[in-house]
Amino acid sequence: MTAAPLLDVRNLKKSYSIGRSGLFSKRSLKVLHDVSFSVAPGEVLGLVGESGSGKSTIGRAILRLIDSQSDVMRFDGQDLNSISPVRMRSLRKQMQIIFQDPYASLDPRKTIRAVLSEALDAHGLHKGAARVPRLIELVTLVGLDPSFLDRRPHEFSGGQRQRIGIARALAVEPSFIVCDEAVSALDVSIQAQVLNLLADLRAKTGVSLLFISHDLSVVRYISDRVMVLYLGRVMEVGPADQVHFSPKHPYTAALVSAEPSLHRENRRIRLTGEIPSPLALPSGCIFRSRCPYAQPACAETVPPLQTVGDQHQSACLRTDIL
Amino acid sequence: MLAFISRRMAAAVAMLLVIGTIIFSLLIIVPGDPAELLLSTGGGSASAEAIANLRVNMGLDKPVLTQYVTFLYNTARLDFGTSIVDNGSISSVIALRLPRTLEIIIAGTIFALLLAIPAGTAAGLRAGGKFDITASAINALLTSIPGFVLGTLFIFFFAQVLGWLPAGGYVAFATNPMQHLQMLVLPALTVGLHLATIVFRMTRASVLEMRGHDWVRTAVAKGLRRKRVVRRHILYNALGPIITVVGLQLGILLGSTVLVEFIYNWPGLSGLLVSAVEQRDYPTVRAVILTVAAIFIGINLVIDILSSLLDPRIRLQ
Amino acid sequence: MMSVRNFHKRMILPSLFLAALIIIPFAAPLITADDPVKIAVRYRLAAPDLEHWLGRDEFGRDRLARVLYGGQVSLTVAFVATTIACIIGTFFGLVGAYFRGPSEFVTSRLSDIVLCFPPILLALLVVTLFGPGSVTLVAVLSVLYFPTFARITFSEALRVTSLDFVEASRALGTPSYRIVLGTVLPNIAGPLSVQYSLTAAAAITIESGLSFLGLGVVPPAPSWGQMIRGARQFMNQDPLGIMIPCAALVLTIFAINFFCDRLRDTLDPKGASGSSMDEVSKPKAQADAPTIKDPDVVAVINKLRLETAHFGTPAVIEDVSLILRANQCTALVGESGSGKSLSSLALMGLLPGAIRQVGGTLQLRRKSDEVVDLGFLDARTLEDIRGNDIAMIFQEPMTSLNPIHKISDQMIEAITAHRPMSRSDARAHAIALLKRVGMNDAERRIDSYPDQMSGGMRQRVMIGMALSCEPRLLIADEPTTALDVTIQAEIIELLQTLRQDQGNGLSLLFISHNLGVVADIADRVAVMYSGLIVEEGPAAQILRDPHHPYTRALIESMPSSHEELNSARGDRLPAISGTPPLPSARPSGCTFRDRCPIALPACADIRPALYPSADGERAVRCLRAPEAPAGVMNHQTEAA
Amino acid sequence: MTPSDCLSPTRRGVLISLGAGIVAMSLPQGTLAQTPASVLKFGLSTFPPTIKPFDNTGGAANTVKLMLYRGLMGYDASGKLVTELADSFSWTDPTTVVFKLRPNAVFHDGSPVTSADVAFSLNAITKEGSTAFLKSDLKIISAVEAVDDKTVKITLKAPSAIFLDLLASYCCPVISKKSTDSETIGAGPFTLKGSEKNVYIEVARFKDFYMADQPRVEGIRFVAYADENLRYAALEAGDVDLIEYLPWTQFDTVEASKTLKMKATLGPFMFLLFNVTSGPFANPKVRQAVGYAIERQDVVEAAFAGRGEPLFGFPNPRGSTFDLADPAHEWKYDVEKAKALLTEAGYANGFECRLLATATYGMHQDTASVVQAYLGAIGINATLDLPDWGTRVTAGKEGKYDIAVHGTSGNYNDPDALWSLLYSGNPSYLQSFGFKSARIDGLLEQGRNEVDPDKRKAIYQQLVVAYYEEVPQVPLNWRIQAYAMKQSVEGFEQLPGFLSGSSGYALDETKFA
Repeated sequence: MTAAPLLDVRNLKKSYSIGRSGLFSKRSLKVLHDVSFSVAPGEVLGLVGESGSGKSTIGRAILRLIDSQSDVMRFDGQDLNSISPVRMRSLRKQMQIIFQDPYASLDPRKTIRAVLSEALDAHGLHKGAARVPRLIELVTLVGLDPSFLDRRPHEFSGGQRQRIGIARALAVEPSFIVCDEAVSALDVSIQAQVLNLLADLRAKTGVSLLFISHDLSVVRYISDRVMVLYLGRVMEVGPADQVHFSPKHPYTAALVSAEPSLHRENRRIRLTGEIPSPLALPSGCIFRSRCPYAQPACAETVPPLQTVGDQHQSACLRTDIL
Repeated sequence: MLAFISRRMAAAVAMLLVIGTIIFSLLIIVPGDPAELLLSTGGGSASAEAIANLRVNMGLDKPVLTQYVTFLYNTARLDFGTSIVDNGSISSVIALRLPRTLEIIIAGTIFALLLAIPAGTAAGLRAGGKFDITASAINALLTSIPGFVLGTLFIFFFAQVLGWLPAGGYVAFATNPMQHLQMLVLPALTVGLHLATIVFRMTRASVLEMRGHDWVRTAVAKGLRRKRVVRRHILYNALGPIITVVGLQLGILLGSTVLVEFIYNWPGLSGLLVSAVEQRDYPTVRAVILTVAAIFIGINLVIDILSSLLDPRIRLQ
Repeated sequence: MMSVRNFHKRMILPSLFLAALIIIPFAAPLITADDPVKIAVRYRLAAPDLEHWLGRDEFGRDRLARVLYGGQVSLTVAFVATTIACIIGTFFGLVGAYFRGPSEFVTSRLSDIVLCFPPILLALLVVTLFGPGSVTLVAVLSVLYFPTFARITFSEALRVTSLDFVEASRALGTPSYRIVLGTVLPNIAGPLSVQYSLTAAAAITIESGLSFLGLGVVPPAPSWGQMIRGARQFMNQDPLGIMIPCAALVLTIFAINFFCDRLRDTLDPKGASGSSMDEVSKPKAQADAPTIKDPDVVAVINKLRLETAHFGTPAVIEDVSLILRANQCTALVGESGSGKSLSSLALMGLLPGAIRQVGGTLQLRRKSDEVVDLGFLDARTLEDIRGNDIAMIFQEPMTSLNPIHKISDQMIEAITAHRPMSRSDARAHAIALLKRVGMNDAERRIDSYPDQMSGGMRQRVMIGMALSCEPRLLIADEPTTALDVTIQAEIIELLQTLRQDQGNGLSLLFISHNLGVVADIADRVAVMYSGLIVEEGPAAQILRDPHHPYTRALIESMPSSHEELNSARGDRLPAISGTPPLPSARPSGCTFRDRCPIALPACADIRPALYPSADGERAVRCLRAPEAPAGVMNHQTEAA
Repeated sequence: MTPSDCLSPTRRGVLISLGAGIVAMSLPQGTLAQTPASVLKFGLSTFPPTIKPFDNTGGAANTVKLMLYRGLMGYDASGKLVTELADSFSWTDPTTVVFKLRPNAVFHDGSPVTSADVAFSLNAITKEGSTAFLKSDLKIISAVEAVDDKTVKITLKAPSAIFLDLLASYCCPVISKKSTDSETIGAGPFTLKGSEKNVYIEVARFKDFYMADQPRVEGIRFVAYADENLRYAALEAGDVDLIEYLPWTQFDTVEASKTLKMKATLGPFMFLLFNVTSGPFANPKVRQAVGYAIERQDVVEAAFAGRGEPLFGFPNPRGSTFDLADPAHEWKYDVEKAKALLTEAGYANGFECRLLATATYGMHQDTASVVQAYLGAIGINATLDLPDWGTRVTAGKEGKYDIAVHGTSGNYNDPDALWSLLYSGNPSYLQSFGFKSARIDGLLEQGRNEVDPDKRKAIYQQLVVAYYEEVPQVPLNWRIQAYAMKQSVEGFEQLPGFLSGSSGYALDETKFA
């Protein structure tokens, strides 16, 4: 990465207070522990992890849809930690999100025209006569027919809805989109179509993506770099193919090996035990309770991200294994 | 659980304080002078001097702030004081009356539950079927008959035309159990029928909802007998919402038995409040409202505890 | 989702009814020329005549006029009060839910306090305070009812606010007030309007109740409650007097309730006249079906055809035939809506009531080796078979277990349903089962509730429960779809092991959309597309060398099939265009031809049969497959 | 017992076992036994707020008080003044009266009724801080002397024509000097047996009552039925034997009934009050106009189901010794005259005003409805104000109205009974707000202190004229007050006229057939 990063996040933390245990004391649940990463202009960063890993939380924290704490959070040179609400609102033009559930992400009561117009209205774009051509352009861009504009979401299939969601995100011509499990709910044949669409858009508009998914193959295919999360911590980050084909972290290796595949002969790395409760995380390396390679030392220190290759980092003490 | 209960108790006390204050202030601005009223019951008139003397006897000559502080202080000691009209102990009157109102409500509730839960379950299980359509239609009609209309009609038919039951009134159970129960029938029925319509709706909806859950399919797939599926996996799960609704209704009923008590001349708590308001018996009004509010809050607490006992998801939180 | 047409149809009657009852009072001047307050004491309690259709009341006023104008008053008071309550309550609820924090506190505490005052008592106090009259009534009723609106709005808005589309609006930078008014509000309009009607009905009741007590509308203005109060004295002499306002009151409240019920049913798909539990559609009996001869075969689905219960609708399953053998895992693969789950539910006798079996047979070899045709069994016998001879695991482990019963209870009831044994024996058996499905510390965890377990653990419980009576056939309907990959791998592995361990030769019917998973577990694969099996055969052959273009496309679409491709390098996935057709929009001929890259004109004319391969091991439903007999092709080509 | 009475418990039993079931089934049938037949069940219109002997807290309270307490004087069933605790009395001069007490009169605690008790009681009424109803009236007493144990001499400050009537009042009983604030000891025909606030009061026969053959029932159970329809329903259903304030709408039914009967009298009367401090009603002509504007028969018809008589002028009570009829000074229904008077007063086009009544009492509300209609006919647009009784009283006292409907009765059948309604020295919500007439006040004083019947009649004849000319109130109608009872109840009589409220005296002789 030569250019200055479009998005730079250092030590992102997030915790929820979950009720009270006594009359006064509050308990809190940490879902993100010091996550740091950056996204270059035009880059696709894949974010992989199982449920509870905090990947969606990262996406929403960056978009400031939820509160979070971080040492640095800069987007396009602007400090998101100190930005005024007014500036943030206009900055939203540059950062967008595509959701997982194509059914929940569209207001069932609004026509596609209204959905897309809302995006344009929010930033005063393409007013008056310029509006209709822009709407047509948007639906065409995502491979839909302009005649669909006056229909409501329930008239569309899941794949079509996801395209509408993409069109909404693209309406404001953002430079960065969070794709939060954007293809997970789709059937395989539709998923491929949408992935191709995203790939095309990326080529055409140079938009950066934070691509969140639990599906490693999808992430590998779409991303430049992949970041692997486990219980709110970064386990490994590196170029997509490298992370996928020669993972340096036992967790990544286990994930990849667990993935069902038609062609690869799977030699599954067995994980022991269950995912620990976020309320009672193991000391040291949080993966050690399930790690087949865990040593007593793993319990003592939280392994830092260490460089293990070109742009490739892994948070594992046992660099000797993989 | 203990922490939860103590927190709720603290909130309840705070709420009762607010409610007490609201009532106190309301009563100050309500027109009408208890002393004058008492001495002009039935259309007579009393001398200004007599009225003034009575006001002193009632303690109404003291400054409002003093009255308020006394009220708070006494209430905090759970001492409701005495009625300014007849100097009777308010606590004992409430202790006498409350069980009667509760009696109607409980008898009505038992009636409602016995009638509405089986009917609602049957209707929910066969939603859209003949029974459901008939029962729902009858239910909708019954819901639409206000309690006072129903009560009026009941008295007309059962007491005046048929002479089966007393038109109203009250005899203590200890004095004459049979007569007591006879007098209980119509008020309880009036309260119960209305509650039954609500419980029926809730049961039906709840059963309908529970019926669609995956675990019901699991239970059927396990090869359980239909009865067991209905009882253990539909009705038992549906109980939570039903209890919540019944509990909420019990609280509301506590106050809205006014019309029923009025129509049947049943000397319950509402009647006490109505006459206390009429007589501007401030301490009694405050005491009754605080009691009702406290019970309402108490019922809510009990419901929450009950629901958590029924549903481990709430308990485990 | 309810169609628009259906919505209208269901709402027509209640809407007309309600509209009539609301309009009639306000059309009073057109109906009667009489003045509702004009006293003519000389004619008091006069019987109905031509001029005064309903007679006269105790002041000699025309009853028709009074009941009509009284309706105006009652309705106006009720609706104005409800509207005010609705506006105030909705405001508080929206603000509380959207902005949370202190506004949430204010909203909820305010509602709590008002709700603590019993409604009629509060009304009584306020009426005493301000004196009776319509304005007081409206004020009282508004105060009484706004907390309910606040609560409903609050909880509904909270629900809606957490939905993705509201998040999307926020992400777009739409100002808060526009989100609240333009997005949140319309989406809670359903429950609100139901509450509105309910409240209006309640308000009419309370209004009349208060008027009945003399605390409501001030005479001589008529109101129904007041008419009842007046007529009550003459109930004996003149029952008509009390019947009229009572009827008007009851009818109006009924109309509102009726409307409200329908509205709720219409807005809430669950409440709609949906299938009832007892309407589980029965398997169909087919007298002349051949019975299973092969002792290895556990179950046979033969030419199954399912339709929705509506007359004249297309088949959701057109033709599915499957032979399930002992010690074999058959995978049924397809995208959503292809009909794979329905096929398996049919085998359990669990088809939803809205679906009917119109053709084909379902046969099963019980543990006793008796072969039964499900269509000939009564409900009781089906209950005996379920969980005993066939067991099933579902997709969503989070919802498939009853959250309010302990695992132990749910397992024990499954065991004792088919095996007479004591509770403690059943419990011991359940613990053994849990251990067998790989649950550590089973003795302790058997007494936990489902919510205390992770998804993987619950799925293990489900599997343990399914195996509790050692069924011949285990149906696993997308058992790993909801699970994380690592857990998925464990569950698949577990199923593999169990299948080998089971003494009586378990047959596994594995339903999945994920070909990767299928490759891991299945011996045979059947691929479904739009209600038809399009390809069937040994898993290894089909996944390595698919003959049907759809099977091929499925495999090709998976990114995992293309480990060399990366979008960063501008690569595209070989995707197929279009979407699977709905049953009502299947193309003629081959149902896949619209999306098929190798379709011929002939594909539009003929719906191919499942052509078996020469060795009989596999079959495919495609004119262009190697299995397709040349004759068919030629014949059709000529015809075209 | 009538056949239906015998039948009903069984039929009720059937329904019980059908309806409330379970508990009822397990009870022995014997518990069905009713209260002994010789206990009279009396349906009261309201529960006595208090039964303090000297306070006036309404008709129901007064009836109950008459059961427990008696004074020196009383009335018989025909309304004639008779001695109660007094055996005899004699006026030694116009301001001195000497009472001999009955030798056998004893209080409920067994102690004899003595002169000291009489002095104690009269003093309790007139003492400082007393809330007694008759406090101001009895200020006329200058001294009470106990001549001996059974002889009392009362000296008055001035002659009084109505002093004995005052002593016969239910608010002037003789109570034992041992009485305390919490316990009052009376000498009435019954003793208090039990009570529950707002529900019932039960009294039992006092065996040492000075009239040996009275009372004739073992006890009386007073049950309050605030709702008049329910009160009647209770009588019809046999729950009670006797009710007060039979609703007017049920008169016909009772008259036609074979099982029920009633005793009625033209007692209380309805009238209109005015706020004369400002506005149109400050002008007597306008008040006069109102007097002419109302068709009183319609009030009788609509508010009292025809059970009453129009009242056109001074409300001289039935049973009064004077005939004060004076057709020249009465308001007949005459719209033209009413309009003319309005025009004369400068209100030819009418005006707006507030008509105060109360929703608590149906007759007030109904009367107001009719009055409102007739006022409308002469251009006075009255808006009804129907607060609850408490607010009504305050509004009346504070003059928050233009016209007000009211109805009441006096305490004895003498024109002087109107004192509290007309005498401006003691303003209350019963009087037109701000009304003050030296002429009327003077005539009232004269009448009260004049003992010569002829002179008194002349004075009251002048009062009739003054009443018509100054219009302190506009009378509307006499209303019939009725007690209804089972046929089996004998000996009960309604006392005539203003004494209707003292009908409790007649319970002494009430018995079951």
